[in-house]
Amino acid sequence: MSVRIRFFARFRELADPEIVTEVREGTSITALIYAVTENNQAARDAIFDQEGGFRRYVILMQNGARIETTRAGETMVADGDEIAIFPPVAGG
Amino acid sequence: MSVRIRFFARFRELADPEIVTEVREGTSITALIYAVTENNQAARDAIFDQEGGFRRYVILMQNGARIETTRAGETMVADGDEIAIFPPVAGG
Amino acid sequence: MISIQREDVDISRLVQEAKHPGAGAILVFDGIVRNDDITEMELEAYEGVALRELEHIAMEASAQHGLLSVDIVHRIGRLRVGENILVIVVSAAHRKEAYDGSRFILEAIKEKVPIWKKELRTGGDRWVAGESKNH
Amino acid sequence: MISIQREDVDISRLVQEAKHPGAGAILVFDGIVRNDDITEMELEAYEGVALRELEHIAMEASAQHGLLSVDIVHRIGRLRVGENILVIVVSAAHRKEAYDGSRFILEAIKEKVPIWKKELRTGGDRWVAGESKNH
Repeated sequence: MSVRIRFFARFRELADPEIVTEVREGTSITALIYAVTENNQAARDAIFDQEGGFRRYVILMQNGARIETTRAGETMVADGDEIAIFPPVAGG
Repeated sequence: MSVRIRFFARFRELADPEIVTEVREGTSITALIYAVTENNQAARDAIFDQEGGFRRYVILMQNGARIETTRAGETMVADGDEIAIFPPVAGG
Repeated sequence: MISIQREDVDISRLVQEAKHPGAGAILVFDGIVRNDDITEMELEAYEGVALRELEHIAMEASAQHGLLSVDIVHRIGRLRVGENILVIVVSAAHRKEAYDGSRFILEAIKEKVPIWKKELRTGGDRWVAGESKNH
Repeated sequence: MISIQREDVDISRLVQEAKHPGAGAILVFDGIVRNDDITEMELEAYEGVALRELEHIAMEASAQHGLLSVDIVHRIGRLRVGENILVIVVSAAHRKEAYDGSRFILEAIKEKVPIWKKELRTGGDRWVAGESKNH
Protein backbone atom coordinates (compact mmCIF):
# COMPACT_ATOMS: atom_id res chain seq x y z
CA MET A 1 0.00 0.00 0.00
CA SER A 2 1.05 3.57 -0.63
CA VAL A 3 1.44 6.48 1.80
CA ARG A 4 2.63 10.03 1.42
CA ILE A 5 4.93 11.65 3.99
CA ARG A 6 5.12 15.42 4.06
CA PHE A 7 7.91 17.35 5.78
CA PHE A 8 7.64 21.03 6.68
CA ALA A 9 9.92 23.90 7.63
CA ARG A 10 13.28 22.74 9.00
CA PHE A 11 12.47 19.06 8.37
CA ARG A 12 11.61 19.84 4.75
CA GLU A 13 15.00 21.45 4.29
CA LEU A 14 16.69 18.36 5.70
CA ALA A 15 14.57 15.80 3.86
CA ASP A 16 12.17 16.40 0.96
CA PRO A 17 8.90 18.30 0.78
CA GLU A 18 7.21 14.95 0.33
CA ILE A 19 7.93 11.28 -0.18
CA VAL A 20 5.47 8.75 -1.55
CA THR A 21 6.39 5.24 -0.56
CA GLU A 22 5.08 1.69 -0.48
CA VAL A 23 4.70 0.12 2.96
CA ARG A 24 3.54 -3.21 4.30
CA GLU A 25 0.32 -3.66 6.23
CA GLY A 26 0.94 -3.11 9.95
CA THR A 27 3.55 -0.39 9.62
CA SER A 28 3.38 2.20 12.40
CA ILE A 29 3.88 5.93 11.86
CA THR A 30 7.10 5.74 13.84
CA ALA A 31 8.43 2.85 11.76
CA LEU A 32 7.46 4.64 8.55
CA ILE A 33 9.30 7.84 9.40
CA TYR A 34 12.25 5.90 10.73
CA ALA A 35 12.41 3.99 7.45
CA VAL A 36 12.19 6.98 5.13
CA THR A 37 15.00 8.75 6.99
CA GLU A 38 17.18 5.63 6.79
CA ASN A 39 19.75 7.21 4.49
CA ASN A 40 19.42 10.76 5.79
CA GLN A 41 21.31 11.13 9.05
CA ALA A 42 20.65 14.88 9.36
CA ALA A 43 16.88 14.42 9.10
CA ARG A 44 16.91 11.42 11.40
CA ASP A 45 18.91 13.32 14.05
CA ALA A 46 16.55 16.27 13.84
CA ILE A 47 13.51 14.03 14.31
CA PHE A 48 14.69 11.19 16.58
CA ASP A 49 16.78 11.16 19.73
CA GLN A 50 19.55 8.66 20.39
CA GLU A 51 17.11 6.08 21.79
CA GLY A 52 15.07 6.24 18.58
CA GLY A 53 12.17 8.12 20.18
CA PHE A 54 10.72 11.26 18.67
CA ARG A 55 12.33 14.47 19.83
CA ARG A 56 10.16 16.55 22.16
CA TYR A 57 9.36 19.26 19.60
CA VAL A 58 8.23 16.96 16.79
CA ILE A 59 4.59 17.26 15.72
CA LEU A 60 2.83 14.52 13.72
CA MET A 61 -0.39 14.46 11.77
CA GLN A 62 -2.21 11.61 10.08
CA ASN A 63 -4.58 12.90 7.42
CA GLY A 64 -4.64 16.30 9.10
CA ALA A 65 -5.36 14.98 12.61
CA ARG A 66 -2.77 15.38 15.32
CA ILE A 67 -1.13 12.15 16.56
CA GLU A 68 0.80 12.31 19.83
CA THR A 69 4.37 11.17 19.22
CA THR A 70 4.05 8.83 22.21
CA ARG A 71 1.23 7.05 20.36
CA ALA A 72 2.86 7.00 16.93
CA GLY A 73 4.49 3.62 17.53
CA GLU A 74 1.12 1.96 18.01
CA THR A 75 -0.71 3.94 15.31
CA MET A 76 -0.73 2.06 12.00
CA VAL A 77 -0.75 3.72 8.60
CA ALA A 78 -3.38 2.84 6.02
CA ASP A 79 -3.33 2.93 2.24
CA GLY A 80 -3.58 6.50 0.91
CA ASP A 81 -2.64 8.10 4.24
CA GLU A 82 -0.96 11.47 4.37
CA ILE A 83 1.49 11.64 7.27
CA ALA A 84 2.91 15.08 8.09
CA ILE A 85 5.87 15.83 10.32
CA PHE A 86 6.91 19.29 11.40
CA PRO A 87 8.46 21.41 14.14
CA PRO A 88 6.36 23.76 16.37
CA VAL A 89 4.27 26.14 14.31
CA ALA A 90 5.17 29.83 14.13
CA GLY A 91 2.52 31.57 12.10
CA GLY A 92 0.84 34.86 12.80
CA MET B 1 -15.05 91.72 34.03
CA SER B 2 -16.20 89.38 31.29
CA VAL B 3 -16.52 85.59 31.27
CA ARG B 4 -17.78 83.09 28.73
CA ILE B 5 -19.97 80.15 29.74
CA ARG B 6 -20.19 77.21 27.33
CA PHE B 7 -22.91 74.57 27.51
CA PHE B 8 -22.63 71.20 25.80
CA ALA B 9 -24.89 68.33 24.78
CA ARG B 10 -28.18 68.29 26.70
CA PHE B 11 -27.34 71.51 28.56
CA ARG B 12 -26.65 73.28 25.26
CA GLU B 13 -30.07 72.26 24.01
CA LEU B 14 -31.69 73.68 27.16
CA ALA B 15 -29.63 76.87 27.31
CA ASP B 16 -27.37 78.32 24.61
CA PRO B 17 -24.12 77.07 23.13
CA GLU B 18 -22.42 79.95 24.89
CA ILE B 19 -23.16 83.06 26.90
CA VAL B 20 -20.73 85.94 27.42
CA THR B 21 -21.58 87.95 30.50
CA GLU B 22 -20.21 90.64 32.79
CA VAL B 23 -19.67 89.62 36.40
CA ARG B 24 -18.40 91.31 39.54
CA GLU B 25 -15.09 90.49 41.17
CA GLY B 26 -15.57 87.66 43.68
CA THR B 27 -18.21 85.71 41.75
CA SER B 28 -17.96 81.95 42.20
CA ILE B 29 -18.51 79.44 39.38
CA THR B 30 -21.64 78.23 41.15
CA ALA B 31 -23.03 81.75 41.46
CA LEU B 32 -22.21 82.50 37.83
CA ILE B 33 -24.05 79.46 36.47
CA TYR B 34 -26.93 80.02 38.87
CA ALA B 35 -27.20 83.60 37.60
CA VAL B 36 -27.09 82.81 33.89
CA THR B 37 -29.86 80.22 34.29
CA GLU B 38 -32.01 82.71 36.23
CA ASN B 39 -34.70 82.91 33.57
CA ASN B 40 -34.34 79.37 32.24
CA GLN B 41 -36.09 76.95 34.58
CA ALA B 42 -35.45 73.90 32.35
CA ALA B 43 -31.70 74.48 32.30
CA ARG B 44 -31.59 75.28 35.99
CA ASP B 45 -33.49 72.11 36.86
CA ALA B 46 -31.16 70.03 34.71
CA ILE B 47 -28.08 71.50 36.38
CA PHE B 48 -29.13 72.16 40.00
CA ASP B 49 -31.07 70.12 42.51
CA GLN B 50 -33.81 71.52 44.73
CA GLU B 51 -31.31 72.66 47.38
CA GLY B 52 -29.38 74.66 44.74
CA GLY B 53 -26.44 72.23 44.63
CA PHE B 54 -25.09 70.85 41.37
CA ARG B 55 -26.68 67.63 40.26
CA ARG B 56 -24.45 64.60 40.61
CA TYR B 57 -23.78 64.18 36.88
CA VAL B 58 -22.74 67.78 36.17
CA ILE B 59 -19.16 68.31 35.01
CA LEU B 60 -17.47 71.72 35.18
CA MET B 61 -14.32 73.10 33.60
CA GLN B 62 -12.57 76.40 34.10
CA ASN B 63 -10.32 77.20 31.13
CA GLY B 64 -10.21 73.51 30.22
CA ALA B 65 -9.34 72.26 33.72
CA ARG B 66 -11.84 70.15 35.64
CA ILE B 67 -13.35 71.78 38.73
CA GLU B 68 -15.15 69.51 41.19
CA THR B 69 -18.74 70.69 41.61
CA THR B 70 -18.26 70.54 45.40
CA ARG B 71 -15.51 73.16 45.03
CA ALA B 72 -17.27 75.37 42.50
CA GLY B 73 -18.87 77.53 45.22
CA GLU B 74 -15.46 78.55 46.52
CA THR B 75 -13.76 78.86 43.12
CA MET B 76 -13.89 82.41 41.82
CA VAL B 77 -14.02 83.32 38.15
CA ALA B 78 -11.48 85.74 36.66
CA ASP B 79 -11.71 88.11 33.73
CA GLY B 80 -11.54 86.27 30.40
CA ASP B 81 -12.35 82.86 31.93
CA GLU B 82 -14.07 80.17 29.90
CA ILE B 83 -16.38 78.11 32.09
CA ALA B 84 -17.78 74.92 30.54
CA ILE B 85 -20.65 72.86 31.88
CA PHE B 86 -21.69 69.49 30.52
CA PRO B 87 -23.13 66.05 31.29
CA PRO B 88 -20.94 62.90 31.38
CA VAL B 89 -18.96 62.44 28.17
CA ALA B 90 -19.92 59.73 25.70
CA GLY B 91 -17.37 59.76 22.91
CA GLY B 92 -15.71 56.82 21.27
CA MET C 1 -2.29 62.32 13.43
CA ILE C 2 -4.61 63.32 16.26
CA SER C 3 -7.75 64.93 14.93
CA ILE C 4 -11.37 65.85 15.60
CA GLN C 5 -12.96 66.31 12.24
CA ARG C 6 -16.11 66.15 10.15
CA GLU C 7 -14.46 64.41 7.19
CA ASP C 8 -14.08 60.64 6.92
CA VAL C 9 -10.80 58.85 7.59
CA ASP C 10 -8.57 56.97 5.14
CA ILE C 11 -7.81 53.87 7.20
CA SER C 12 -5.42 52.33 4.63
CA ARG C 13 -3.31 55.45 4.61
CA LEU C 14 -3.08 55.44 8.42
CA VAL C 15 -2.11 51.74 8.40
CA GLN C 16 0.53 52.40 5.75
CA GLU C 17 1.97 55.30 7.74
CA ALA C 18 2.01 53.21 10.93
CA LYS C 19 4.58 50.84 9.37
CA HIS C 20 7.46 52.26 11.36
CA PRO C 21 10.84 50.56 11.45
CA GLY C 22 10.62 48.07 14.28
CA ALA C 23 6.84 47.66 14.05
CA GLY C 24 5.57 44.08 13.96
CA ALA C 25 1.93 44.67 14.89
CA ILE C 26 -0.57 47.29 13.85
CA LEU C 27 -3.99 47.44 15.47
CA VAL C 28 -6.91 49.41 14.10
CA PHE C 29 -10.04 50.06 16.14
CA ASP C 30 -12.90 51.41 14.06
CA GLY C 31 -15.99 52.44 16.00
CA ILE C 32 -18.95 52.78 13.68
CA VAL C 33 -22.55 53.93 13.98
CA ARG C 34 -24.53 50.86 15.03
CA ASN C 35 -27.95 50.22 13.62
CA ASP C 36 -29.93 50.50 16.87
CA ASP C 37 -33.09 51.62 15.07
CA ILE C 38 -31.62 55.05 14.58
CA THR C 39 -31.72 57.24 11.51
CA GLU C 40 -28.49 59.10 12.21
CA MET C 41 -26.10 59.98 15.00
CA GLU C 42 -25.01 63.49 15.86
CA LEU C 43 -21.69 64.06 17.58
CA GLU C 44 -20.59 67.17 19.39
CA ALA C 45 -17.23 68.01 20.99
CA TYR C 46 -15.70 70.64 23.24
CA GLU C 47 -13.10 70.79 20.53
CA GLY C 48 -10.06 72.51 22.03
CA VAL C 49 -10.23 70.53 25.26
CA ALA C 50 -11.08 67.26 23.49
CA LEU C 51 -8.10 67.58 21.15
CA ARG C 52 -5.76 68.33 24.03
CA GLU C 53 -7.11 65.30 25.91
CA LEU C 54 -6.61 63.03 22.88
CA GLU C 55 -3.01 64.22 22.57
CA HIS C 56 -2.45 63.57 26.25
CA ILE C 57 -3.97 60.08 26.00
CA ALA C 58 -1.79 59.26 22.98
CA MET C 59 1.34 60.28 24.84
CA GLU C 60 0.35 58.35 27.95
CA ALA C 61 -0.44 55.22 25.92
CA SER C 62 2.87 55.43 24.05
CA ALA C 63 4.81 55.76 27.29
CA GLN C 64 2.92 53.03 29.17
CA HIS C 65 2.63 50.48 26.36
CA GLY C 66 5.70 51.20 24.23
CA LEU C 67 3.75 52.15 21.14
CA LEU C 68 5.73 53.26 18.11
CA SER C 69 2.91 55.35 16.67
CA VAL C 70 -0.58 56.45 17.60
CA ASP C 71 -3.24 57.97 15.36
CA ILE C 72 -6.65 58.98 16.67
CA VAL C 73 -9.37 60.45 14.49
CA HIS C 74 -12.68 61.25 16.18
CA ARG C 75 -15.44 62.47 13.95
CA ILE C 76 -18.14 64.99 14.83
CA GLY C 77 -21.29 66.10 13.05
CA ARG C 78 -24.01 63.94 11.59
CA LEU C 79 -23.14 60.35 10.73
CA ARG C 80 -25.22 57.62 9.16
CA VAL C 81 -25.37 53.95 10.21
CA GLY C 82 -22.11 52.21 9.32
CA GLU C 83 -20.05 55.38 9.14
CA ASN C 84 -16.75 55.63 11.03
CA ILE C 85 -17.00 57.50 14.34
CA LEU C 86 -13.61 56.84 15.86
CA VAL C 87 -10.50 55.33 14.32
CA ILE C 88 -7.51 54.45 16.49
CA VAL C 89 -4.39 53.09 14.80
CA VAL C 90 -1.42 51.99 16.89
CA SER C 91 1.80 50.25 15.97
CA ALA C 92 4.15 48.36 18.27
CA ALA C 93 6.95 45.85 18.07
CA HIS C 94 4.72 43.07 19.42
CA ARG C 95 1.05 42.17 19.55
CA LYS C 96 0.51 42.50 23.29
CA GLU C 97 1.62 46.12 23.33
CA ALA C 98 -0.60 46.90 20.34
CA TYR C 99 -3.74 45.34 21.88
CA ASP C 100 -3.15 46.77 25.35
CA GLY C 101 -2.23 50.21 24.06
CA SER C 102 -5.21 50.39 21.72
CA ARG C 103 -7.64 49.34 24.44
CA PHE C 104 -6.10 51.81 26.90
CA ILE C 105 -6.67 54.65 24.41
CA LEU C 106 -10.27 53.63 23.72
CA GLU C 107 -11.22 53.36 27.39
CA ALA C 108 -9.55 56.70 28.18
CA ILE C 109 -11.45 58.39 25.34
CA LYS C 110 -14.76 57.05 26.61
CA GLU C 111 -14.00 58.19 30.12
CA LYS C 112 -12.29 61.54 29.69
CA VAL C 113 -12.73 63.24 26.34
CA PRO C 114 -15.55 65.82 26.15
CA ILE C 115 -17.49 64.42 23.21
CA TRP C 116 -21.18 63.56 23.20
CA LYS C 117 -23.43 61.53 20.92
CA LYS C 118 -27.09 61.94 20.19
CA GLU C 119 -29.08 59.21 18.47
CA LEU C 120 -31.60 60.63 16.03
CA ARG C 121 -34.68 58.40 15.94
CA THR C 122 -38.03 58.60 14.28
CA GLY C 123 -39.56 58.16 17.74
CA GLY C 124 -37.49 61.02 19.23
CA ASP C 125 -33.85 61.85 19.76
CA ARG C 126 -31.81 60.48 22.66
CA TRP C 127 -28.46 61.51 24.14
CA VAL C 128 -26.22 58.50 24.67
CA ALA C 129 -25.49 57.99 28.36
CA GLY C 130 -21.90 58.74 29.23
CA GLU C 131 -19.43 56.29 30.71
CA SER C 132 -17.33 58.94 32.41
CA LYS C 133 -16.73 58.62 36.11
CA ASN C 134 -18.00 61.71 37.84
CA HIS C 135 -15.78 61.97 40.91
CA MET D 1 -12.97 35.52 3.88
CA ILE D 2 -10.57 32.95 5.27
CA SER D 3 -7.52 32.61 3.09
CA ILE D 4 -3.91 31.53 2.85
CA GLN D 5 -2.44 33.37 -0.09
CA ARG D 6 0.61 34.89 -1.71
CA GLU D 7 -1.12 38.10 -2.77
CA ASP D 8 -1.45 41.14 -0.54
CA VAL D 9 -4.66 42.04 1.29
CA ASP D 10 -6.95 45.01 0.72
CA ILE D 11 -7.59 46.05 4.34
CA SER D 12 -10.05 48.84 3.45
CA ARG D 13 -12.21 46.45 1.54
CA LEU D 14 -12.29 43.99 4.45
CA VAL D 15 -13.19 46.80 6.86
CA GLN D 16 -15.94 47.97 4.53
CA GLU D 17 -17.35 44.45 4.24
CA ALA D 18 -17.22 43.98 8.03
CA LYS D 19 -19.81 46.75 8.47
CA HIS D 20 -22.64 44.33 9.18
CA PRO D 21 -25.98 45.51 10.50
CA GLY D 22 -25.59 45.61 14.27
CA ALA D 23 -21.83 46.12 14.19
CA GLY D 24 -20.51 48.93 16.37
CA ALA D 25 -16.85 47.94 16.55
CA ILE D 26 -14.42 46.65 13.95
CA LEU D 27 -10.95 45.55 14.95
CA VAL D 28 -8.12 44.97 12.51
CA PHE D 29 -4.92 43.21 13.50
CA ASP D 30 -2.17 43.57 10.92
CA GLY D 31 0.98 41.57 11.62
CA ILE D 32 3.83 42.86 9.49
CA VAL D 33 7.42 41.82 8.81
CA ARG D 34 9.50 43.55 11.51
CA ASN D 35 12.87 44.99 10.71
CA ASP D 36 14.96 42.69 12.92
CA ASP D 37 18.04 43.04 10.70
CA ILE D 38 16.49 40.70 8.18
CA THR D 39 16.42 41.02 4.42
CA GLU D 40 13.19 39.10 3.88
CA MET D 41 10.89 36.61 5.54
CA GLU D 42 9.77 33.35 3.98
CA LEU D 43 6.52 31.75 5.05
CA GLU D 44 5.43 28.21 4.49
CA ALA D 45 2.12 26.50 5.30
CA TYR D 46 0.65 23.02 5.40
CA GLU D 47 -2.07 24.62 3.34
CA GLY D 48 -5.06 22.32 3.52
CA VAL D 49 -4.74 21.73 7.24
CA ALA D 50 -3.89 25.37 7.97
CA LEU D 51 -6.96 26.60 6.11
CA ARG D 52 -9.20 24.14 7.92
CA GLU D 53 -7.71 25.25 11.26
CA LEU D 54 -8.28 28.92 10.43
CA GLU D 55 -11.91 28.17 9.60
CA HIS D 56 -12.30 26.28 12.85
CA ILE D 57 -10.74 29.13 14.85
CA ALA D 58 -13.02 31.68 13.16
CA MET D 59 -16.10 29.65 14.08
CA GLU D 60 -14.93 29.13 17.64
CA ALA D 61 -14.17 32.85 18.07
CA SER D 62 -17.56 33.83 16.66
CA ALA D 63 -19.37 31.48 19.00
CA GLN D 64 -17.36 32.37 22.11
CA HIS D 65 -17.14 36.12 21.60
CA GLY D 66 -20.31 36.91 19.66
CA LEU D 67 -18.51 38.18 16.59
CA LEU D 68 -20.65 39.26 13.63
CA SER D 69 -17.93 38.63 11.06
CA VAL D 70 -14.40 37.24 10.90
CA ASP D 71 -11.88 37.57 8.10
CA ILE D 72 -8.45 36.01 8.29
CA VAL D 73 -5.85 36.33 5.56
CA HIS D 74 -2.48 34.68 6.20
CA ARG D 75 0.16 35.23 3.59
CA ILE D 76 2.85 32.79 2.52
CA GLY D 77 5.90 33.12 0.31
CA ARG D 78 8.61 35.78 0.47
CA LEU D 79 7.76 39.04 2.18
CA ARG D 80 9.82 42.17 2.65
CA VAL D 81 10.08 44.29 5.81
CA GLY D 82 6.81 46.15 6.42
CA GLU D 83 4.69 43.80 4.30
CA ASN D 84 1.47 42.35 5.72
CA ILE D 85 1.83 38.79 7.03
CA LEU D 86 -1.49 38.27 8.76
CA VAL D 87 -4.62 40.37 8.70
CA ILE D 88 -7.51 39.58 11.07
CA VAL D 89 -10.68 41.68 10.78
CA VAL D 90 -13.53 41.12 13.21
CA SER D 91 -16.75 43.00 13.77
CA ALA D 92 -18.97 42.92 16.84
CA ALA D 93 -21.74 44.93 18.43
CA HIS D 94 -19.41 46.22 21.15
CA ARG D 95 -15.73 46.88 21.66
CA LYS D 96 -15.03 44.24 24.30
CA GLU D 97 -16.19 41.41 22.05
CA ALA D 98 -14.11 42.78 19.17
CA TYR D 99 -10.89 43.04 21.21
CA ASP D 100 -11.35 39.70 22.96
CA GLY D 101 -12.37 37.89 19.78
CA SER D 102 -9.50 39.29 17.76
CA ARG D 103 -6.94 38.38 20.41
CA PHE D 104 -8.41 34.89 20.76
CA ILE D 105 -7.99 34.33 17.02
CA LEU D 106 -4.43 35.61 16.98
CA GLU D 107 -3.31 33.46 19.91
CA ALA D 108 -5.00 30.39 18.44
CA ILE D 109 -3.26 30.95 15.10
CA LYS D 110 0.13 31.21 16.79
CA GLU D 111 -0.51 28.08 18.76
CA LYS D 112 -2.28 25.77 16.33
CA VAL D 113 -2.04 26.62 12.67
CA PRO D 114 0.71 24.81 10.72
CA ILE D 115 2.55 27.81 9.32
CA TRP D 116 6.26 28.52 9.68
CA LYS D 117 8.44 31.57 9.19
CA LYS D 118 12.06 31.78 8.20
CA GLU D 119 14.03 35.00 8.57
CA LEU D 120 16.42 35.52 5.69
CA ARG D 121 19.52 37.32 6.93
CA THR D 122 22.81 38.28 5.39
CA GLY D 123 24.49 36.39 8.25
CA GLY D 124 22.43 33.22 7.64
CA ASP D 125 18.79 32.20 7.64
CA ARG D 126 16.92 31.35 10.82
CA TRP D 127 13.60 29.58 11.43
CA VAL D 128 11.44 31.51 13.87
CA ALA D 129 10.87 29.51 17.05
CA GLY D 130 7.30 28.36 17.39
CA GLU D 131 4.96 29.27 20.20
CA SER D 132 2.88 26.12 19.89
CA LYS D 133 2.41 23.99 22.94
CA ASN D 134 3.65 20.53 22.25
CA HIS D 135 1.47 18.35 24.46
